[in-house]
Amino acid sequence: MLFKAEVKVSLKKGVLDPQGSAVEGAVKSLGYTNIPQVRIGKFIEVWVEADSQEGAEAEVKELGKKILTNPIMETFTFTVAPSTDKLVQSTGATEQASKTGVQ
Amino acid sequence: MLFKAEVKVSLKKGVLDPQGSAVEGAVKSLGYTNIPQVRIGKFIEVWVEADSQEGAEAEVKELGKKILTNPIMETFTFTVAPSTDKLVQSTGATEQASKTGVQ
Amino acid sequence: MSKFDKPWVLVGLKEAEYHKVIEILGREPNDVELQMFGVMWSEHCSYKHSRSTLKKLPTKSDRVLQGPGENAGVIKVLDDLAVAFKIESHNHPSFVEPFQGAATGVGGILRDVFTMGARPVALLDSLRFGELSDPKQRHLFAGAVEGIGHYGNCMGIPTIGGEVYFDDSYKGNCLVNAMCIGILHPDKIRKGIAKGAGNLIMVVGARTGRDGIHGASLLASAEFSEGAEDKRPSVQVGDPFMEKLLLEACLELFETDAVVGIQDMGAAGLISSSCEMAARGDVGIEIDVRKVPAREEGMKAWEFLLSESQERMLVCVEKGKESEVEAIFQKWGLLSAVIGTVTDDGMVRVLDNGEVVANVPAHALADEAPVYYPEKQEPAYIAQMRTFDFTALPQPEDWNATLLRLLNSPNIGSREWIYRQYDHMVLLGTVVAPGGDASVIRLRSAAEPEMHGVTRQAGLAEGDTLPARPCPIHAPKGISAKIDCNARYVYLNPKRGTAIAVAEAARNCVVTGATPVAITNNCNFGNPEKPEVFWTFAEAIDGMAEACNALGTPVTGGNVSFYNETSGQPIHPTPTIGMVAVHENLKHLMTPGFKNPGDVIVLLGETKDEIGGSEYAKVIHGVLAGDAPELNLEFEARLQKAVLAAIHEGIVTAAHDVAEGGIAVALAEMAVAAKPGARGCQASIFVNAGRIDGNLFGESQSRIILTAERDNMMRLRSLLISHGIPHRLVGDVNDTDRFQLAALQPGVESEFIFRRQDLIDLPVDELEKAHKEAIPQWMSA
Amino acid sequence: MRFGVTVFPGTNCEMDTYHAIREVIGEQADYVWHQDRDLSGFDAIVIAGGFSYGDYLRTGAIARYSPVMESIAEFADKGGLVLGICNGFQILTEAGLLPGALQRNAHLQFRCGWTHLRVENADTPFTSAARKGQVLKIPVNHGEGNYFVDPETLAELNANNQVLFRYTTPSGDATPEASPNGSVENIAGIINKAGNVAGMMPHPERAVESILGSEDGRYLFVSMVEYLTGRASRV
Ligand SMILES: Nc1ncnc2c1ncn2[C@@H]1O[C@H](COP(=O)(O)OP(=O)(O)O)[C@@H](O)[C@H]1O
Ligand SMILES: [Mg+2]
Repeated sequence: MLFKAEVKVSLKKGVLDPQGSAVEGAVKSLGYTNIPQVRIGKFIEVWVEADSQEGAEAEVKELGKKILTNPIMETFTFTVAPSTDKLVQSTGATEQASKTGVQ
Repeated sequence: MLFKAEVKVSLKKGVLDPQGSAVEGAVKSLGYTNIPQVRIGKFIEVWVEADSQEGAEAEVKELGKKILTNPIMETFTFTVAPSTDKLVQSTGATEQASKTGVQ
Repeated sequence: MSKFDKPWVLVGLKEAEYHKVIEILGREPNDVELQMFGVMWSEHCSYKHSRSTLKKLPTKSDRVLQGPGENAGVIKVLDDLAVAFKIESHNHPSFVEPFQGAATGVGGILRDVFTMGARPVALLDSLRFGELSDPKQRHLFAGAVEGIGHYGNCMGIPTIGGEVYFDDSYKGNCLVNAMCIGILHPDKIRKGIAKGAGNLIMVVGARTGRDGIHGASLLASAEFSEGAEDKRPSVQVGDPFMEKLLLEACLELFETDAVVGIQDMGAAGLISSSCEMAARGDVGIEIDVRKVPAREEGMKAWEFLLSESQERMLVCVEKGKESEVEAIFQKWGLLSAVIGTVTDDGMVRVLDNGEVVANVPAHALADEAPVYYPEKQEPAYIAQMRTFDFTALPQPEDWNATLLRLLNSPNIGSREWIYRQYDHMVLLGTVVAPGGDASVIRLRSAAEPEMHGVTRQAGLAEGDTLPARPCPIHAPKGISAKIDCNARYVYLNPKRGTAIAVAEAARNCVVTGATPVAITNNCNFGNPEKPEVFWTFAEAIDGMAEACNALGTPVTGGNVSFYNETSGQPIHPTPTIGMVAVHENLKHLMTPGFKNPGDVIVLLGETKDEIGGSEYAKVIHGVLAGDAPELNLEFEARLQKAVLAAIHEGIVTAAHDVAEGGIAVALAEMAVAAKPGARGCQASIFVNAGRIDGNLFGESQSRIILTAERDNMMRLRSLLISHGIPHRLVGDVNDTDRFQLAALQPGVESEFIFRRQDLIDLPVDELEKAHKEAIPQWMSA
Repeated sequence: MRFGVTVFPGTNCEMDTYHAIREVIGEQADYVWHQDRDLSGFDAIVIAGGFSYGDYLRTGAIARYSPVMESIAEFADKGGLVLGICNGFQILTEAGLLPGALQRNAHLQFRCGWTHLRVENADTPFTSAARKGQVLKIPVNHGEGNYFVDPETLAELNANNQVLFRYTTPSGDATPEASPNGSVENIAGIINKAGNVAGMMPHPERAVESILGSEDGRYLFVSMVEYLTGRASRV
């Protein structure tokens, strides 16, 4: 069964966010004085083939910790739901590497 | 009243996502062969001072179109909820940044 | 095709062109075939408006191994070392999305060069935007620079130089041109050719999606108009990581004998590469689009043919060697797929899952597009501009302030804001970094094949002896390169202005000590169907041809970008020149900064009161009018020879050409770039005739400033005299950290009495600040 | 001495590093492919700069899972010298072989240009040829070199003398303006507690010949050679 996970990655509190500050500055200079803060993180959509919702969740959690985020600066939350999306192929780079088995 | 908006920015359909593809390849080669696709976007948290939920929503929508996304390549969705977050001051990183030079 | 009244309109063809297609085929084309003709006969692919004019350009010399017609030109540097180079525009995509547009522009030109079998070793960029006071222009400029950096940096190819101008004529149509230089062995040039019936056609690299469909036919071959939104294809996203893998895989592939020919898939993707390869080899090609690795589902046959997905190559492979190819691409984590074969019937036959969907003669697509000889008409503005009365302009009251304003102009000031975002050092070749005139890279293939050789070699084999330690490298040879075009001159006088662009690009290389050998060019113009635009184009090509003949720098290739207009307003005609010059001996590297206090400053060439088209007229008086400065090509050639001789004799300590801002700015730049301890000068400019401002800030051509140690002055002077170069001692370098400039004018009483007028006296620090802030003052806001 | 120079998909400074070691320093060098596991025969490993896996997701995040990185971790564990340059530094932090992380430059721009580095600890296998307090001229080239570490670890780094280099003015002052990227306390390079794994954002291999603008990068490689030969002779 296909599931889609939405992983929201944000910078930990206390980690500077220059990109967020820059956007904040830009927003203010456009006259939006009521925007006290902007923080920018990543929004990662991951499609997972799994037997169950729980299985998919466990997998996404593992991925989130292992590769999608760097625990030194980032935290993440995620949601998982069944999906009927039609998927596109990746661009091709390193596709074959997987076949030759990088572990 | 303080609201917090979570803006999820993704690449439009059909727009190539080299980052997502590379992560997809990497995830597969780590043995997660059940991950058919990964797409990477932005997760933007915006705090808004507004009189009402509707006011905050209207503002975030405008910001999303005007500055938070590149409408040629990206789309976004968002949620807005009242917030009791204590905000930190902007870092001022960009101000300093322009001064920082390489000698 | 009876579905539509005017089927040709759908693919951007003219009615007469459609009839020509019918004549060639002997029948009406089907949908897919019509698409193929539409794109291959577009201006971008067929050069139908420019082809006849471009024939005038000189293309041959002893050094030229490959002239126009291939993916890049190639010149010989040493018996075992050649240089491939080419320039490309990505103007319209960059206006739509500056970051991705510029990035994919770089990706495209890199592929053009490595498809020749060369390892790219340098990039240059040429940029044009509207004035920086406009936020939209800042956005375009910042995005384009970031995109170029993104691609080049990731690829590990240094961006060693470029040029940028800001002028309102580009505010609705920016220009982003990128040039690439690669090195290869002269005997190992690869070509975009298919040969040998039965050989295989393979696609390698990225998967094919719907990106950029119709980019060539619609975007690059039609003017921008408001509300053209729906015509826009989805933005092409560059993947420099993929291209880096593709580069390494291709170079590794070239070490085998599996490759018959190779061509990158740029504009009009699969269709243009396959029909061009077939046409060059006088063969046919049969391909099945379903065998092309697809990124999206449900793609139609014509979408495969026209897709401009980046980072792909089409390769003609010796039959039976496909597994060799696969193995190499697999090693680099890339896809490769056999999609067809070479045939002997001269037809491009396209199958969709075995079923023929198009069957067209390759030559018809590649070579038989109509050739137009458009009408020409001198635009009325030209004569009008020449009548401008410069005597009505006031002379500056505050000369210090005037110089500072010029140095602070984004068209003159430091470009560090740009090149500090570019990796300009990787590959350890950059021996003159951006910031001066032309940049210089050293070439070391002959002595050290493992370094800049075409492929990476394994480490030392056992038993190899190590070089003695320490091992300082004195690389003997180098390449100097510069992109240049002052489009204001071209606007005022297309022919002379273009000749100046060639001369100035050459001059910039000469002052580093390099001998100019060849150019590539990127003609950026408006709509060629307008007689006024076409006239400027034809004049520009005449001027280019004259200058290239005079300076001995043939044209090895280039690119034409027409339809650079918004709402009917063409840009200033901008024939960008990419010059390549050879350093015979890097011992004689020259840079513009003052070196030693006490050195004398010598001005070569003649200074006239020429304000027309100058940065001074524009920045200080808000005037663009008059005529381009005069240019005597015979003298220019002589001047360049003399300067090279002087540099090679080792009697020059600094060299800089006089360009925008005139002598005053040129000297100021030399002071700003000076070594510590030599940051000052005292100079007097002899004003023979005309206005002082015209002499100080005017942009008379064929002038170079040299410095020399006092003891070498007589040797330098006699060398200049023997070359017939008029020159003057104008002052000397000192350590006062002050920049002092005076004018010497014949007195009213007698022409033998000179009056000295002290005009400029500023701390060099202040000059430096104005110069340094020229671009950042706008960009950090 | 035999140096291994790693090559990941997207690495682009391996040829320069190879050149610096072999042609300038005069030691042996070999490329090590990301899928290789065998590091026997190498005296030191240099993780060369570039954009491994395009720097996608986070710099170094994907490369750290390559087979060669497992071997490098073992190699380091046994005391082998490992130097990560630029992307190499990023990979080492992602792999947890060095503390902290490299964030996007504070000004959000890529930066290529000369920087000056003050040697903070000259008592390491990577800096022994230099003097403490000496200022080296070595260029940077990165978009994400803004070193971040939590305050406790930072205090530890300082207490253990694990900061190798700070960005300074040419005269050795660690002013904010001297930093090209906004790193915490101007940190340009660090070393692990054991003293055999170092990472730095600046590129010493780009500063090994005067014609390129500086020879100060040699200090790194020469120090490593001295350390290795010294040890070899002791054995
Ligand atoms: N767009 C750019 N990208 C990289 N380098 C640039 C760019 N524009 C200018 N430069 C560099 O800045 C220096 C000055 O350029 P320019 O003002 O065009 O020189 P000149 O006036 O001698 O033709 C040169 O070294 C040039 O290569
Ligand atoms: Mg110049």
